[in-house]
Amino acid sequence: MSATKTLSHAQRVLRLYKRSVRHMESWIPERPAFRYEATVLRARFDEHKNENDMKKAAQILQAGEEEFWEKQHPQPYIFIDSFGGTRYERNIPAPEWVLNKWHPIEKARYPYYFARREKRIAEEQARWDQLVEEERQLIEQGKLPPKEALPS
Amino acid sequence: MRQIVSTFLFVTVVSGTIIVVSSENWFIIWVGLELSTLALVPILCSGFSPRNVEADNKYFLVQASSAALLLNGALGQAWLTGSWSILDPVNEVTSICLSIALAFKIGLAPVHFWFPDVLQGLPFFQGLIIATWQKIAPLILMFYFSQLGFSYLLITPSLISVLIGGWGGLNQTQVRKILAFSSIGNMGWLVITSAYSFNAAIIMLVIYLIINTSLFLLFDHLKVSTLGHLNTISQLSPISVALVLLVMLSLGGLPPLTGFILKFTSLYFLVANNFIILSSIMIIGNLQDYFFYLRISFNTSLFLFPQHIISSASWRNSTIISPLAPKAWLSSVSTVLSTLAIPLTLPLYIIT
Amino acid sequence: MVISPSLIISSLNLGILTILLGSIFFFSKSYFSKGNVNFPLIKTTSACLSVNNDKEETIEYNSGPFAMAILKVLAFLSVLSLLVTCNNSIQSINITLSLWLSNTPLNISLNFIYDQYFLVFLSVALIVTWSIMEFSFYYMTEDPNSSAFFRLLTIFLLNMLILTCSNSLFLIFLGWEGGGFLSFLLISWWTTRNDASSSALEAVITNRIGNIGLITFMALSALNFNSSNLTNILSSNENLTPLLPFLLFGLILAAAGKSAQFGLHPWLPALLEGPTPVSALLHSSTMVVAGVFLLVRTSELFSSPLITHSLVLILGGTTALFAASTAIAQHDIKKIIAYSTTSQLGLMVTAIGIGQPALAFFHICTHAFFKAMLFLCSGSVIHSLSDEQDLRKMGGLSKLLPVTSSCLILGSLALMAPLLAGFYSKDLILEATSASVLNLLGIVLSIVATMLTAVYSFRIIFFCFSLSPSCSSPFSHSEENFNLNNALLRLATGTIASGWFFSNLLFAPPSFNVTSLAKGTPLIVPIIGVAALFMSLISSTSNSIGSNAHSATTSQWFFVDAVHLSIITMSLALSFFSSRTLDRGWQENIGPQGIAPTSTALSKISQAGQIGLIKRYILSSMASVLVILALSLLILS
Amino acid sequence: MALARCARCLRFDRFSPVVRVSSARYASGDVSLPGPYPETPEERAAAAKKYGMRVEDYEPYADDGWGWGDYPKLKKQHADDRDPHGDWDFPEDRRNWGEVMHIEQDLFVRQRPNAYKQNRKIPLWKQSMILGGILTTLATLGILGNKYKYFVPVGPKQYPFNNLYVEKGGDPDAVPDTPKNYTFPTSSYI
Repeated sequence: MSATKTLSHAQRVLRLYKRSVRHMESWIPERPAFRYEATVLRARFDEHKNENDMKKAAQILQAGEEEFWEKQHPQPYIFIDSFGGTRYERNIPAPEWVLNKWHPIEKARYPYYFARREKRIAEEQARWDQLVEEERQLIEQGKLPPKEALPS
Repeated sequence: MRQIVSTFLFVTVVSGTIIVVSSENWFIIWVGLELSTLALVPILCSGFSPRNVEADNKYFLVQASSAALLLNGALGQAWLTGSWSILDPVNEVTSICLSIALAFKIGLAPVHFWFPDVLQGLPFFQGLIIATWQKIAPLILMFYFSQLGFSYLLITPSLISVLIGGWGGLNQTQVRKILAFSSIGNMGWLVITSAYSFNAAIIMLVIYLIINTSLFLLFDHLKVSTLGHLNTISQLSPISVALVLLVMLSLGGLPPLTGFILKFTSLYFLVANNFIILSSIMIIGNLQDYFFYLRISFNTSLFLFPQHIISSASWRNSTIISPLAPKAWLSSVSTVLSTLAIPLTLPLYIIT
Repeated sequence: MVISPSLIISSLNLGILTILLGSIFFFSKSYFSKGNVNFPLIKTTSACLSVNNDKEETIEYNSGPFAMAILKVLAFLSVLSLLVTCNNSIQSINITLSLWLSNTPLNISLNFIYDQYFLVFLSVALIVTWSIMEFSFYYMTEDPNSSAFFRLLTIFLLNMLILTCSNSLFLIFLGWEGGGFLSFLLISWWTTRNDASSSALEAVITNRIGNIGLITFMALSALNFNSSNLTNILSSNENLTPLLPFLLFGLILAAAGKSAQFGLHPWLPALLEGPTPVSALLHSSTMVVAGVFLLVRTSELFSSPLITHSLVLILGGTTALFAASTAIAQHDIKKIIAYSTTSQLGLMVTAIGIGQPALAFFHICTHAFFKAMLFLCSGSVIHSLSDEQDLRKMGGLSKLLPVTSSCLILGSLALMAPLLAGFYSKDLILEATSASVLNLLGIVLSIVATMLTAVYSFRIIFFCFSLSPSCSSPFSHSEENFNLNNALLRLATGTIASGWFFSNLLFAPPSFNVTSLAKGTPLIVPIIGVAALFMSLISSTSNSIGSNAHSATTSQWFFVDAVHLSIITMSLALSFFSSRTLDRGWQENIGPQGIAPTSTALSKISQAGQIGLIKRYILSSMASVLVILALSLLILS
Repeated sequence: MALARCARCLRFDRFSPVVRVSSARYASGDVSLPGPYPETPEERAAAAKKYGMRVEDYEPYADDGWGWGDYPKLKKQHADDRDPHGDWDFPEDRRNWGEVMHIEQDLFVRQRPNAYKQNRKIPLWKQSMILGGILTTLATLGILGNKYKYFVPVGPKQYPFNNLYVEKGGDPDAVPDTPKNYTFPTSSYI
């Protein structure tokens, strides 16, 4: 990953709006009061939605970001499964390949499951081989550019 | 070897040691030592490989010469005092003769050369007899002997053997040689403590024997002869990883384990007798011991060698030992004793 | 035959410890069907020992029900021994099991002391742990490794009991360390979670700092009193040694580390990364009071120097104020309760500081009940909301969770309403503070903290139960679970009755002559606090507060950030000396570059002797023996 | 002033136009790290190339005896401040393969507390001032409180010897009767 990503003006506005609403929700726990404030906030954003002068729009955005910065919540609500939330990264299931490393005695405890698993793995392998074969044939026919090395 | 023959030989070895420990006559002591040596010789070469026989020969020659020296000293003693009793005060010449002979038997430093070679040539179980049982009789004599008055002749070799034990083991890759050098170092500790307290030396002897037994039995069970084999332990028998680790650290003297008492008792008596500078030398020697103990522990438990790995997750297999086999029973009991028995050392004090 | 009550008590208590030790090793069997195809993936680490394929169900060995049953029995036994003590005035029973390290001038022995402190604590701890164990069987059912969880809780309880009943400092250290280590394991229970592991590290490191204090105390008392037994140390009349300040410093540092006093407090809120039962057991009712308990045990050492008293007083007061002021601005329900714990710990230390260790202990016992109950209530709420912990998402729960919400209100009221457990002890502590000639700041801080206590307690009630429902997910669980309800109701009974029971039947609380104003303070101050809260809630719901004060209380007075950065900067600056002059300087030359080649060379020299020829062996042996003999003759003659 | 506020705004990375710049990487192959301190511009260029950086960005640590050679001075950025949703090679560490790490990287791993937090709403100096202010106030109050202690006497002080009647200058010949301040209750069992 070495791409340099920049945000467009629209993206910045959208992110500002989303974060503002979220922080406002954190400030005001009471739902009806929050709904009222959120509508007011939306109206403030909508006020400038037809702004065509880019210079002026950038200024407004700048001012909005500054205002958000001043009014942000020190402990905003974080969804439990997102980064920083209370259940983030909890009990990540073990990767599937761990089952390959099980000892046959251990696998024997779950015979149905592993029998089905073996079958699925074989099917997946067959499908993969088929795809590789098709691609090789296409290359031989000249429909695809040749590759350096194909898995044999 | 037939079972009846080997049983007979074992009984003779045991009875030789008992004769030595329980008699106060120099001649009978000599007889007892010879008995156990001669009975041990066929046991040692029961495997009958060239290495085995060579080690056996070396053992026999060294024991024979030391027995000759012992008899020589005993005769001189009898000639001078007119009595064979070991309680009589010893002459300087006879005492030198006797102590050199005993030092030969237990492999104390300047006369230790035979010990690593012999141990390396033998299987673990025979090595166990040499490294533990065969040391009881000469060590007990040595302890009596150090009570008789002089000690410089014992203190110097003991200090040297603590250092030699450390240096010798540093460069080794053979587990049995490492054990031999650690045994040399520990003999130094035992003998030097016996100069100050008989009881402490007996306690140390008991603890050392237990720890050494469990170590030999563990390695015998795991068939580990070089450091390179240690990494297979984690795959063959996962629980042995913890056992080898704990017993090794116990032998080195890590505090919560039993081996701590070994060093603690010794150092307590040495420091109480103003033996401070020399005991610091001994600690330095023991640190070198500790280095190769840690090397064994690390190789056993913490390293994952690139070679010889059966499969990346086969640690889940475990060798199944029958819990009723006498060897398994003995090794489990001695392992537990050699790691967790610090509170039991108080009864040892009471008994001795 | 007359059976002496001390015999009954000591055999009961030894039996309890032994049974608890044994119970770690047992399972109980339970069955579950293996309908779930993905089951092996989930249960990779669980103890599934056998399978019955025909019946399509697997036997699982879980230690939970067994632990619950054992704790129930033990709790009844401990109450029995407590009742025996009630009837017979027993001061303390001292049991020496065996010497630990023999043949030393230092007296190191396995030595237990069964006094009133321990007996009361034993009953409280066992009842609380029993309830928490039941609760965690409800809370942790979906955890892949729940069996180990119950076992860890049992081991922790064992460590805690060893800590409280032992007389020998070494055993105390064992329990102390064991508690810390088990807390490390339990905080990092969700090992895949990065925050959990860093919190566990933080807890362990802070506990290490506290351990410096305990080890200082142990070493100095071994040096000073030639004994590791607390009774010997306390009864020795060499109290006024020049080392006494250092002894006291060690004790205060140890207590501050373990009981999360200001300066070493950040680990306690961080502990909430663990599951809720862990927070309930370790971090509110038992482990964190270990520091205070140590101070209670050794309070006789504090008798002479007054400056120590006022130091402890201010430390406790600062902690109480800090935690209470922080708690009012948090939004995580567990965090509020955790800070409330810290605040109460500060109050206990304040009680030590005014020289009333019995009151501190009284507060420990009552606090254990209602704080454990509060944590269980929060756990119930969290579990019902499928792991949602934020207060702002909990509204109108009182209709959905009636038992939990009534218990939550009861627990919050316990500190400020008369006739509930917390009020008995807290009232006494405040009275004692105002009746003693001590630092003015102490009483001010504790009264302000009391006021803030009311504020944050009512804040939970307000947010949880009076707002309109705002939970995002529909309800997935109901609270109709015996394990949950029994645990909550038992602790609620304790919250109602324990203060009365302890103060009337067990302790003889001292009485103070105070003015009516001071007597009324604990009642008036919370009412002021609640009034202030409602005023501020009305004004603050509509617009955001940008003030620095709000940020300061929300971010815990900025303590963590400022201190972390300053510690890192300081240690990096100091590492200029250590790293450049030692690690990359002469130490490198002497150590790694010096010792290693030297010993390698020596090793090679000694190895050169091992040539394998027996003739040369004997020859060189004899030669070296002769050299030694000649040298010794030369030196000795 | 306005400029400073804008700059502070820009530090808030979610709003800054540049979300993430490419991180420096090692050159592949067998380079020994770190090499000797670069003296000439050519060596600097070579070193920068080795670490996969532009020459303008590359700045080694001063050659003052630490032995860090040509290792580049990088920005102090805690892993928590990196993009949690980024496409990292090692998402649990928020790190890419072959990325040049800071020389004190162990300060910035996720298990460490984030002391280098970017974009604080209240700058660190202000935080320290607030904390220091609170603590100083408490300490001052503590010292003062130690001096002027709080005690509300509930009753008048009582002294022995008839409230020190003689010592207070009373007539020694006419000592009044000893007032009874307190009597021990007699046991009802007798």
